[in-house]
Amino acid sequence: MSEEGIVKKLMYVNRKAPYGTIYALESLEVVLIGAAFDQQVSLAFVDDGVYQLTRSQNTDGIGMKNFSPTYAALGDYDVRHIYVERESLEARGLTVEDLMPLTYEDEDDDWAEKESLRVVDSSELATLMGEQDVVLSF
Amino acid sequence: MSEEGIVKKLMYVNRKAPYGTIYALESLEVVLIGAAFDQQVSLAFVDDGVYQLTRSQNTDGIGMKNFSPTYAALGDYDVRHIYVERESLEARGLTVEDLMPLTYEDEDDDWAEKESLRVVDSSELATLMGEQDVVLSF
Amino acid sequence: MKFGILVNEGPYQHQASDSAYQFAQAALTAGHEIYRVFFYHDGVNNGTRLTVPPQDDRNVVDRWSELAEKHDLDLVLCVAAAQRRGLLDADEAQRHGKDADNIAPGFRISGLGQLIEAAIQSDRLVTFGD
Amino acid sequence: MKFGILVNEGPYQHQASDSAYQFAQAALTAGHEIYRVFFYHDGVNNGTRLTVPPQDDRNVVDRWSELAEKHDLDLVLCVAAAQRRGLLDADEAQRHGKDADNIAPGFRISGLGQLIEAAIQSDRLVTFGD
Amino acid sequence: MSLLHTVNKSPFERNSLESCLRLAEDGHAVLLIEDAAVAALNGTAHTETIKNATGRLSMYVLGPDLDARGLSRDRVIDGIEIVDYDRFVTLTCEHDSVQSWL
Amino acid sequence: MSLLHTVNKSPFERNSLESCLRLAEDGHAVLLIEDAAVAALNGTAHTETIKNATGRLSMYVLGPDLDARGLSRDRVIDGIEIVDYDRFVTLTCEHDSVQSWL
Repeated sequence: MSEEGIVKKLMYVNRKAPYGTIYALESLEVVLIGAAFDQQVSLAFVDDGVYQLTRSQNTDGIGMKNFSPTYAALGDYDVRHIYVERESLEARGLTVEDLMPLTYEDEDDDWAEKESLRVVDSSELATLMGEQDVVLSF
Repeated sequence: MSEEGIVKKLMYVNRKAPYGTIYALESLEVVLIGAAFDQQVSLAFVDDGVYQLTRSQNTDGIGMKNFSPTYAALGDYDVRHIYVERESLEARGLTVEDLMPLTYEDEDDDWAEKESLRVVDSSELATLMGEQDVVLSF
Repeated sequence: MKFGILVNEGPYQHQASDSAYQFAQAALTAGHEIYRVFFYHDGVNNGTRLTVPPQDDRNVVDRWSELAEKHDLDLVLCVAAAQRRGLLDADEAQRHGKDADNIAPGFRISGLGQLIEAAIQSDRLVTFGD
Repeated sequence: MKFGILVNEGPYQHQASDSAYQFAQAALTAGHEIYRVFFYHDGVNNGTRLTVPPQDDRNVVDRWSELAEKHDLDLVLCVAAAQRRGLLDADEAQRHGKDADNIAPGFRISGLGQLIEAAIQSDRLVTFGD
Repeated sequence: MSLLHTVNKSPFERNSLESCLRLAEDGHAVLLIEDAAVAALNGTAHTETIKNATGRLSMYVLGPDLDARGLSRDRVIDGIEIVDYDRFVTLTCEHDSVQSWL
Repeated sequence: MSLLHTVNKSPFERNSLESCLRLAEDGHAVLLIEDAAVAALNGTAHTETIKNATGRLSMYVLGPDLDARGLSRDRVIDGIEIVDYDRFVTLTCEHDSVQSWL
């Protein structure tokens, strides 16, 4: 499903906590559909967006669907570049240990399991954002 | 239209700028309808809500209806207690001179025109809020 | 205790309607009365019968309709807010020359006075929004 | 220049749809092309033909329909977002056993792939939301 | 009179909790719901402010909203009571009025 | 590459302008639209931050959004250019990509 050979750098920026609003869930739905288009995809989690990746989400008490397991499946959709802003984590008292492990299997390296998630500081994330052809912000 | 003689202290709290969202306009619509119910009504403008009261709003360029003239008509609806938080004004570099004059005619004082709008500081507003039976927040 | 509940945002986009539903259920279970649930702003979108949510997710609209039927709740959509956003009952549709209506069972459309009345008649008004 | 426009909020509640409309008009006037306007999240609510806004206010939905007709615009509502929120065309209504549909002229319902496609095919994607 | 204030947005994203704390009187109660649950945690940039608030206000957080966001109940600031929806209802009864900071 | 960032919320209400300024690179452009127009004024609690930003970013504000909110164009911070929708379109063309801080 590449579009006449056009390959763009496409970043999804997630800045909102899950469940309070639907943006996190519907952003994920775009990412899953978008994975079929063979673009250079990355995801960034900034500000309250980092709460989307916390472990042990349990929505039984609010009667909503827990969609957090889907993040772990992103590797199967060939989404391999997931950036989390260090400053956002720190302001919230979170570390990478509080987040779900996100990995993919590298077919060029005997299907070794590798980390998709990388914590980057603001300046590195700024550089990455500045290199994008398209930024979809949720 | 008093409800079986019940008279409550009812405050409308407006915290959002106009036009970016509809809350300011639809809050005003509640106030106008509510005026028929003979309750002890007051309005508070806090945070970005103070922008609702600026003079010279002109919406020609954004193609939306300018509803700001309606605030000046609140006196005719017997809405006489309009509080603006001083700290919110100051943080935004605004003074009462930047706001529309809001008045009512006092039938107990030979229909003299009197100010409805009063600038109060946070502690006074906190006291007023604490005395309400119902707070409607927009 | 008699509660009034105000819901200011539509289904799914914001948690407001979910929180209001959980609160309403807990209040009813505790034996309290709900005088009225008033839907204002985008909250009127909770009253459409045309939603088709995913199978594995809750049905926000049906849930309200069912709660209303079970407890004889008064679910009111503000008419002015509803007209702006395309929520109509059969009468409203006819009056405005529209060829369809979309209101869900258990909801009715009425004026803002119903909100003021709920604020006056209820012991507590609890608001859920954005 | 070829533009894609993404609208993430419904009519009236947020300025997003108004800003997007003003931007689209300015782009078309300047001779640019609009590849697609995609409506996502509550943005799908811009596509209902059942709104009855006050006489003295703009009609957000009609304005889009008219702009689409004049400039042959492609206005697409995301199907998943639309189903959650109760926006249906005749086919969707039939498929899901609903007794009414509410989509406005000039809008069509399609998948999220249409958003990705717009992002790829447009020279610039401009998003308006909350 | 004593009011119950509800706040539903993260203090990292919006100013509603800040405004609530500025305008709530001593002895009032504040209940954190929905995305505001994140404000109840230790170790954040807002912890100090919230801790101070517990000295003059009764602070509560809705447990189901903590759980949904994967926020461990063990990390909740001392002095903030974790409540469920039943207790939310009781809190509204125990106070004279409810103010929602939207 | 140079990006055009758009921000549509008041910095008094939300953190989106702050995040935009943190993550926009030197030489990028920032356009304030809708409620973010209030950030363009002199004499506010955010003026100093915005003034500093004009040193490394090209800053713009949408005039029609100033006018709607009764914000006098005379009060706009020096170094912020007031633009109309036509110029908004031109700005998107002049930059390689547009990032909306929602």
